[in-house]
Amino acid sequence: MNDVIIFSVASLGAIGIAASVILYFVAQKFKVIEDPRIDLVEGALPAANCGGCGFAGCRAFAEASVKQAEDKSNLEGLNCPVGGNDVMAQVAEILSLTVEEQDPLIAVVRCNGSLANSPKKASYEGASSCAFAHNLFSGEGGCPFGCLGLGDCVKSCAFDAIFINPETGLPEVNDKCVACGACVEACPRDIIELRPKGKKDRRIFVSCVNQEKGGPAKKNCDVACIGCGKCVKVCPFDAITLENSLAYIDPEKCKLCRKCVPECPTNAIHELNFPERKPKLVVAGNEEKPARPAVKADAEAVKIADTREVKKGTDPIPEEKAAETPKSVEKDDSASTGNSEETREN
Amino acid sequence: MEYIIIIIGAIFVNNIVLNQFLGICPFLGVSKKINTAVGMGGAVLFVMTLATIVTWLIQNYVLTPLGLQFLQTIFFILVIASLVQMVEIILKKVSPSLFQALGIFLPLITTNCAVLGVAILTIQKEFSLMEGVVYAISNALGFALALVLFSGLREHLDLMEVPKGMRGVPIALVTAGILALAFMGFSNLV
Amino acid sequence: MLKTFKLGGVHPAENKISEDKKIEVLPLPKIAYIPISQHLGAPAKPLVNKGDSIKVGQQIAKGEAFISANIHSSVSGKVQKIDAVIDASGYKRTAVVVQVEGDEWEEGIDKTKDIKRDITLSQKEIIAKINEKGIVGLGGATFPSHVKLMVPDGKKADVLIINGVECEPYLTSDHRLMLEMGEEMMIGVEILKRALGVNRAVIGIENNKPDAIEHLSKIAKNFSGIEVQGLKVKYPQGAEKQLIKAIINREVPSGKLPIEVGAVVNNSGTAYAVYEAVQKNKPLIERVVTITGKSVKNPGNFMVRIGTPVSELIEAGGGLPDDTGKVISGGPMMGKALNSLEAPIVKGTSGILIMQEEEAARKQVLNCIRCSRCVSVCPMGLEPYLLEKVVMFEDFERTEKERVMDCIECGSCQFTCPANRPLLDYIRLGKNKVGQIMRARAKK
Amino acid sequence: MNLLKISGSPHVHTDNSVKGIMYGVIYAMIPALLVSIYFFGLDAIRVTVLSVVMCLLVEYLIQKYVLKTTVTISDGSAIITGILLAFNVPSNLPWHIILIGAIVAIGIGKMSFGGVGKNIFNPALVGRVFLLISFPVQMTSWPIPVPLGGKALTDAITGPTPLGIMKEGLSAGKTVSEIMPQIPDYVQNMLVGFQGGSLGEVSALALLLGAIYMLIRKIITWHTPVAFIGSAFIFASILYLVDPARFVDPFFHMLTGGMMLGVFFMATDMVTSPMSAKGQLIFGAGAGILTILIRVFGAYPEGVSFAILIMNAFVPLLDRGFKPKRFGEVVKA
Amino acid sequence: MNQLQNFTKGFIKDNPVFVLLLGMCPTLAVTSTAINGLGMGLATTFVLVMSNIVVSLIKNLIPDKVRIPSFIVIIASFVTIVELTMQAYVPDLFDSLGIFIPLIVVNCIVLGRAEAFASKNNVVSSMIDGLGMGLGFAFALTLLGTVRELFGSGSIFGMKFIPGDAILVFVLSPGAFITLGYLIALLNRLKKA
Amino acid sequence: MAKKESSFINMVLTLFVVTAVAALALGAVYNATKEPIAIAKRLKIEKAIGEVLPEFDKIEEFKTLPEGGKDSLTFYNAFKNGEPVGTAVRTYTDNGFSGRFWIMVGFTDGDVISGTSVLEHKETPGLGDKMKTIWADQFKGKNLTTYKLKVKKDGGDVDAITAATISSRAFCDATQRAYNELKKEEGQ
Ligand SMILES: Cc1cc2nc3c(=O)[nH]c(=O)nc-3n(C[C@H](O)[C@H](O)[C@H](O)COP(=O)(O)O)c2cc1C
Ligand SMILES: Cc1cc2nc3c(=O)[nH]c(=O)nc-3n(C[C@H](O)[C@H](O)[C@H](O)COP(=O)(O)O)c2cc1C
Ligand SMILES: Cc1cc2nc3c(=O)[nH]c(=O)nc-3n(C[C@H](O)[C@H](O)[C@H](O)COP(=O)(O)O)c2cc1C
Ligand SMILES: Cc1cc2nc3c(=O)[nH]c(=O)nc-3n(C[C@H](O)[C@H](O)[C@H](O)CO)c2cc1C
Ligand code: SF4
Ligand code: SF4
Ligand code: SF4
Ligand code: SF4
Ligand code: FES
Repeated sequence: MNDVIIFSVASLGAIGIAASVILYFVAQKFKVIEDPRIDLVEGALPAANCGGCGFAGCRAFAEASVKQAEDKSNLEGLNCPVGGNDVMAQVAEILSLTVEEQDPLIAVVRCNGSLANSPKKASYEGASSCAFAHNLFSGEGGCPFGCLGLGDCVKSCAFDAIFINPETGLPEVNDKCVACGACVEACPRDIIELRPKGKKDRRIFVSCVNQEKGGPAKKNCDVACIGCGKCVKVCPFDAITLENSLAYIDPEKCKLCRKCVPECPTNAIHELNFPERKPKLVVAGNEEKPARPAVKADAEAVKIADTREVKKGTDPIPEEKAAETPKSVEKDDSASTGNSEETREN
Repeated sequence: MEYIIIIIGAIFVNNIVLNQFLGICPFLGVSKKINTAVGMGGAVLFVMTLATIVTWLIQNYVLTPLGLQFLQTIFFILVIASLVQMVEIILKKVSPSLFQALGIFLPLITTNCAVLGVAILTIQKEFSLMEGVVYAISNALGFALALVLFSGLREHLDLMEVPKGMRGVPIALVTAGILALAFMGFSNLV
Repeated sequence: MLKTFKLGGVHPAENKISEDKKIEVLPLPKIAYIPISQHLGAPAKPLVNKGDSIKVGQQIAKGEAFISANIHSSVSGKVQKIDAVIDASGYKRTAVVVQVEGDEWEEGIDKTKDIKRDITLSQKEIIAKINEKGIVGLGGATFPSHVKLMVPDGKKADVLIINGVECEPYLTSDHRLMLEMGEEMMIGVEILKRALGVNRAVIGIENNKPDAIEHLSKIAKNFSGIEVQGLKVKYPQGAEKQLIKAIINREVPSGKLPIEVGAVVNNSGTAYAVYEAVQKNKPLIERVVTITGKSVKNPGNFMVRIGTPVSELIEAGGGLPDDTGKVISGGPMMGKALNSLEAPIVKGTSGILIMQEEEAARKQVLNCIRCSRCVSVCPMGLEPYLLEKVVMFEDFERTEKERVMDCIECGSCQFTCPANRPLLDYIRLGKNKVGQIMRARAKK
Repeated sequence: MNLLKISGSPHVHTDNSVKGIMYGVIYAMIPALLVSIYFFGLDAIRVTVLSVVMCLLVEYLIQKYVLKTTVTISDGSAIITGILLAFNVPSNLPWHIILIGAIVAIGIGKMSFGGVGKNIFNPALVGRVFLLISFPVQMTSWPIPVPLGGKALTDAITGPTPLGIMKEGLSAGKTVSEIMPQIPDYVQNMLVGFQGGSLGEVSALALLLGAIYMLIRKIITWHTPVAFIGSAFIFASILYLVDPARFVDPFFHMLTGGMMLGVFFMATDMVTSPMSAKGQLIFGAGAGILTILIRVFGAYPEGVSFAILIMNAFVPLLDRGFKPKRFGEVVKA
Repeated sequence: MNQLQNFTKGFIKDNPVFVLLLGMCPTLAVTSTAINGLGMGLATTFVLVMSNIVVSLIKNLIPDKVRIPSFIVIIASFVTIVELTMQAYVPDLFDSLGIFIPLIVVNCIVLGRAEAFASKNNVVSSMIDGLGMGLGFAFALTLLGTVRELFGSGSIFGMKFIPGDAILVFVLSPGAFITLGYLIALLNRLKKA
Repeated sequence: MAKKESSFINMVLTLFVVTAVAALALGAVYNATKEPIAIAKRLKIEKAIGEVLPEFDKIEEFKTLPEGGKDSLTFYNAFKNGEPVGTAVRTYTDNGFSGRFWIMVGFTDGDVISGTSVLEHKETPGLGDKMKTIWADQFKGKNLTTYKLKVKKDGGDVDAITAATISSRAFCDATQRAYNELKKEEGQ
C-alpha cells in the first residue's frame, strides 16, 4: 500500500520538477523582443488556449488584440468566449482603449429628397447597391447629390440603427445608433454625417448636400438648399457658411437659436425635438415661402424629423472636435463632375 | 495488413472528429479559413505522433511496472503540456519557418482532447509502439482531413447568405452532422 | 474559312433591323451641346468664350494631357454658354452650348464626296494630323487614336486589325459605313498601316454581314497587305482581345495591351474618320449613328453632328414609341441606359436603341444555382458568380485575386444567367473598388 | 409615357431560367417513373406523389413561416428532390417515414442553408441516407417488381436486391460464381427494369434515356457522368482482374443499384457539384471510386449515395483548386 | 445578488455549451441518452467546483510561470479522483462515459474558469462560479441528451414511451451535431425574442 | 499576500510541491477505492455468470488462449455444494460491426447453452445492441451437438437481428469459440 504512494509521489514529483525546469527555460528563451503589452494581454486572458476566439491560442489572440488596437484603436470583432466581457474589458484597459468620455454623436441623414419632394424621373433596376447606382447615374429623383435609397448605409450598420422608410425612400436613424460611422463610410454620396446629439437631443442642420446652383437644384427637389444665403445672414453666431451653393451649419458654433429655420425659402433646414414654435414666427416664415408645395414639404419634413430622432440624452455641445465639413470641392463645377465621370468610366 | 486496417479505420471509418468526437473545439474553432486549417492539421500531426510515442513509453516503462495506472491521466497531460512547450522552443530555434507554419498552433493543441484522447486510446487498444505511432498518424490525418474539408465548406457558406438564425455555429454544426452522415458510408470498411 | 475565338461567348438574337437602311443625313440641331470630354482620359480645355461666333470644324477645346483629345465644333453659330449640362447618366458635365446659325465651315476642310487616294503625309505627320483633328476610337472606348498609334519604345506592332465585327445586336452603323464608304475606309486603313509602320492589316467582319465581306474583299484587291477575314457570329467577338485571338490566334496577356502581342486594333469607323482627317482635313465632328428598336417606326442609320440631342435623332426615327421602357446609347449588351433624352450625341455614340417595356424589364433575381453557365460563357475565363459574391461581401482582396480587372464588361455572364443575377453590376462595382485600391497602392 | 428604366448593361437576357432547367430534369425523369409504375404499380405512384407533395409542403411551410421569405416552390427544385427521394426508397415505405425523409431532405438538407442553390449536400441524398441509417429495416426490404397486372400488386413480396444478394453471399464466404445463379440474367433484367430495388433503380435504360435528354438540352455536361462511370468501371475491373471469385465483374456494378440514377441525376446536381470541368472530372472520379469501395468493402451493399455525399463535401476545395482556364494565361508562361 | 448572478450566468447567458461552445467533445459524444449527459455534467461540475476552490485558495502561492502546469495538475488530480470513485461506485455509468471522463482534464471550460475566475477571486465566489458553470454545462448536456434520446430511442431517462423503432440517427454521431446545431439556433431565437 | 516571483527555485519548488501533494492525495484515494473497484469488477462478472448459469456458490477460474485468437478466454467453473453446475465462458469476437465485443456464455451438461450475457460492446445502439435483449433468449437450452450456431441466411438455426446480421453472426462466432475451447479443455 505504501509502495503505491511512494511511487506516486516520487514519479509525479520527478515529472513536476522536469516540467518546471523545461518551463523555466521556455520562459528564458521566450524573451524575444516583443511588444510587452502582448504579455500583459496574454496574462489577462484565461490561458485556456481553446481556440474559441478563432485564433491559434491565447497568445495569438493577444497579438491580434495589440495589433488591432494599434491599427484601428478598437477591439471590434475580437472576443474571448471563455473570459467574456470582464476579460475583454481588462484587455481594453491594458491597451488603454477605455472609451474616452466623448460627447455623444449620432448619424444624421442630410437629404430630404423623399419620394414626395423629389419625385421619380426614372426607374432603376439592378443591383441593390448605392455604390453601383452612384457610378451608373444621378438617381431616380434626378438629384446628383441626393440619397439613392438603396440602403448601403443600412447594410453597413451592425446595430440595426438605420433603415429605409418605405414611404419616403430615405434612411432614418434611431436611438440604437452608436455613432460607429460605418454608414458614413458606406454612403457613396457623403450624405450621412456624425453630428453631436445636442442638448436635449436637439439638433439643427441643413438637410441637403446639393452643390448645384439654385435653379438646377430646385428642378429636381422641392426642398433643396438653393444657396440663397439668407440663413447665413440671419445667424447671429456665424455658425453657417455657404460654399458651392450649399449652406452648412457648424454644430460647434450653432447655439440652437432657430433663427435660420423659418428663414429658409425651401425648408431645407431641419430642427429636431424643439417645442412648438410660437404661431407668429410660423406665419412669418410661411409668408416668405413659395406657394403650396413647400408648405406640404414642410409638414412632411417635420413629421419625418419627429419619427426619425428619439429624444434621449442631454449633453453639452462639444468643444474639442471640429465638426467635419462636407467633403467639399474646391475645384470648379467641371472638375467635380469630371471626377464623377471618371469613376464611372473605370 | 494490420497497419492498413489501422490507417483506414482511423481516417475514414472511425474518424476522430466525425465519429469519435475528439478535438471538436478546434474543429469548430479553427476551421474558418482553409489556410489555418491546413496549418492546424500539420501541427496536430506533429504533436499527436510525438505525444503518443512519449506517453506510450511512460505507460509501458513507468506506470505499468510501478502499478501506477491510475495516474495515467495526470501523467499524460503533464507530459503532453511540457512536451508541447519544449517543441515550441526547439522549433523556434531550429526552424523559424516551420515555426511560422505550425508553431503558432502549438499552444492550442495542449488543451485539445484529441491528443490526450489518442494517447489514452493507444494504451487502451494495447497497441505496440509501432502500431501506436501509425494509429496516431492516421488519427491526425483523419483530423486534418475533416478540418480541411470543413474549412472549405465554411468558407463556401460564408459566401452564401444562410438564414439569419442559422448563421455561424448552428449551420456549421448541421454541416458537420451531414458530413458525419456521409462518413457513415465508410462503416465497417475494414 | 471562318474563324472565331475559343473561350466562352454567347449568341444573343441579332435583331439587325436597320441593316438595309442607307445612311441619311440628320438635319442640324437648333442648339448643339458639345461636351469637352468625349474621350477616355483628361477632359479638354475650352478655347472659346461665351458669345463667340464659331464655324463648323473650328477647334473649341484642346486636349492638353497625354491621353486626351481635341474637340471641334460640329456646327456654326454663337456660343451661348459654357456650362454644366446634363449628360446621359443624369450627371452634369461641362459642355460648349452653341446656338446654331447656318452651316458655315472652317476654311481648308474638303466637304466634297470626292475620294482622295494619294497619301502624301509621312508617318509623323499622319499621327500629328490625327491628334490635331481630335480622332478617337469609335468602337466604344473612345480612346484617343493618336496615342494608340504611338507604339511605345521596345514594343513593335506587326499587324493592324480593323474591327468591323459589330457583334452587338441591333447596331448597324459600322455595317452601313463599310458598305457605303468602303473605299474611303480602306484608304483610312492604308493610312493607319503607314502610321503604325506595319505592312499587314486584317479587317475582321462577322458572317452575318456577307455583303460587307464581299464588298470589302473586292476593294481590298486594290490594296496590298490588306485582307478581309470572315468570322463566325459570336458575341463578344468585337472585343479587341477576342478579335486578336480569333484572327491571329494570339492571346493578350492578362492586364496587358494588344501591343504586347504586336497587334493594334481599330474600329472601321475610326479608319473612316482617319481618312477624312488626313485626306480631307476634316475633324471628327460627325459620325454614323443607328436609331433602332422593335417599336421604332422608322429605324435607320444617320450621319449625325456631334452635340445633337438624342431626342432629335429619335424624332428622325419616328418619335418615341408609347411602349418605351429603356433608351440605350449603344447596343443592348454593352450600351448605357439613358437617363435624359436631352443628352447630346457624342463621339462614342454608335447607336440609340429604344427597347420595349417588357423587353427591357429585368427579371426577378433568384438564388444562384451554381449552374456554371456564367463561367462557361465568360470570354475571359473568369468566374462571374464568384466575383459577384466576393464583391457583395466586400472581400476586395479576393476580388482582385480572382482577376476582376480582366473582365471586359461584355455582359455575357449576366445575359446568360438563368437566375437573372445582376452579375455584371457587382463586377463593375468590384472593378471600381479594386481600381481605387490599386491606384492607392500605386501612389504609395 | 412610363418612366425610363435605368440599369447597367446588359439590357437583354436569354430565355434560360431556373424553372426551365428544373422542369427539364423533371421531364427527364418521366421514363424512369413510368417504368417503376409499370413494375411496382400503385405503390410507385403512392410513394412518388407522397414524397413530392411532402417536399413541396415542407418547403412551403418553412419559407412562409420560418424564414418568412418569398415562396419559391414553383421553381421545381423541390419537385426534383421529391421525385429523387422517392426513387431512392423501396416502394412499400410507410408514409410517416417518407414524411421524415422529406423533412430531413428539405428542412435540414436544403432550407437550413437558405434554400435552392445554397445547400452543400444533395438534399435528396441527405434525406435518403438519413432514412437508411435511421430505418435500416424498412429501407432495405425491397418489394420484388412484378409487371403491371401481376398478382403482387396488392401484397408485394420482399426480397433482396442483386447487390444485397451479392454482398450477403460474399460475406458468407461464397464465391461470385456460386452466387450469380441467384441473380437471374441480370444484364437484361436490369437494363429493362426487372430488378428488385428502389423505385428509380429498376431500369438503367429508362434512366439513360432521361440522361440523353438532359445532355441534349445542355442541362448537364458529360464530365461528371463520364468520370463517375469510368472510374467506377476501371476500379471494379482492377478488382475483378485481381480475384474474379471475390469480386464481381464491372458490368454488374454498372447496371445494378443506384449507379445510373446517381450518376446522371444526383451527381450532376449543379448546386452540389463543382463548377469547372476539371473539378467535375475529379468529383466524378472520386465518387466512382468511393462507390465501388463502399460496395465491395463496406457494410452497405450500395455506396452511390454515400459516395456522392462525401464528394459533395469536397466541392468547395475543388472549386478553389481548379479554376477555369483564364484568358491570357498561357502567353504569360 | 451578485453571487446569484454569478451562479445563474452559466445557465443561459454564458452557457458553456450553447454560448461559449466549449467542451464540445463530451457534449456531443456522451449525450446519446439523458442519463449519460447528466452523469457527465455532474462529473464535470465536481471537477470544476473543486479545482476552482483549490485554485482560489492557493492562487498566491503559485508563481506565474508555472501557474498553468500547477492548475493542470490540480485539475488532473480531481479528474482522477472522479475516475476512481465512479469506477468504484457507478461502474456502468463509468463504462458508458468511457474515455471522456479522463478527458475532463482538457475540457477548456475547466482550465478556463480556473484561470479566468478562480485565480482572481475568493473562495466563495470561485465555488459559486464553478457550480454555476458546471450546472450550466450539466443542464446543456442533459437537455441535449434528452432530445437525442427522445428522438433516437423513443425514451427519456430510459423510460420508453414511444413504442417501436425510433429515428436511429439521433443517437449516432450525425444526430449529435445536428441536434446541437438546431438547439443553438433555437436558443438564439428565443433569446432574441 | 503578494504573488510569488517566478524565480527558478520557486518554480521548481512549487511544481514539485503541487505534484507531490497531488500524488499523495491520489495515492490515498487510490488505496481507498482499490477495494470497491475490485469488488465492483467482481460483482459485474458474478452478476454475468449468475445470468448465464444456474445457482452456484463457488467459482474456479482459469484462462486459455484460443487457437488463432488474439486474446484469452476466461473459464469459470461453477459449483454448488461441491457439485459442478456448469461452466461460464467469457468470450469475444472480432467480427462485430464495430470490432471486438465480449460476451459471457454459460454451458451446462457440456453442450447445452444455459444463457448468454453481453459484457462489453460498441455495436450500434438500436441495431447491434439488440443482442442484449430477449433476442439472445433463443440460445437458451440449445444443445450445440445438434443446434447449428449460424444465422439462417448462412444456413444455420439462428434468427438474426433484423438489419444487424453482422452483429448476430459475430455473436454466434463468439459463442462458437467458447464452445470449441470448452470442448478442447474437456478433452484434455
Ligand atoms: C489607360 C489606357 C492606356 C492605353 N494605352 C494604350 C497604348 O499605349 N497603346 C495602345 O495601342 N492602346 C492603348 N490603350 C487602348 C486599349 O488598348 C484599347 O484599345 C482601348 O481601351 C479600347 O478598347 P476596347 O474598346 O476594347 O475597350 C490604352 C487604354 C487605356 C485605358
Ligand atoms: C465586349 C466588347 C465588344 C466590343 N464590340 C465591338 C464591336 O463590335 N465593334 C467594334 O468596333 N469595337 C468593339 N469593341 C471595342 C473594341 O474592343 C476596341 O476597343 C475597338 O475595336 C478599338 O478600336 P477603336 O479604338 O478604333 O475604337 C468591343 C469591346 C468590347 C469590350
Ligand atoms: C450507423 C450504422 C450502424 C450499424 N450498426 C450495425 C450493427 O451494430 N450491427 C450490425 O450487424 N449491422 C449494423 N449496421 C449495418 C446495416 O444495418 C446493414 O444493413 C446490415 O449489416 C446488413 O443488413 P441485414 O442485417 O438486414 O442483412 C449498421 C449500419 C449503420 C449505418
Ligand atoms: C441536373 C440536376 C440534378 C439534380 N439533382 C438533384 C438531386 O440529386 N437531389 C436533389 O435534391 N435535387 C436535385 N436537383 C434539384 C436542385 O438542384 C436541388 O434541389 C438543389 O440542390 C436545391 O438547392 C437537381 C437539379 C438539376 C438541374
Ligand atoms: S452605421 Fe453606425 S453611425 Fe451609422 S446608424 Fe448604424 S450605428 Fe449609427
Ligand atoms: S444615405 Fe447614402 S448609402 Fe444610404 S441609401 Fe442614401 S445613398 Fe445609399
Ligand atoms: S462581363 Fe466580365 S465576367 Fe461577365 S462574361 Fe464578360 S468578361 Fe466575363
Ligand atoms: S449563371 Fe447565374 S445561376 Fe448559373 S452559376 Fe452563374 S450566377 Fe449562378
Ligand atoms: S472538448 Fe474541446 S477539443 Fe474536445
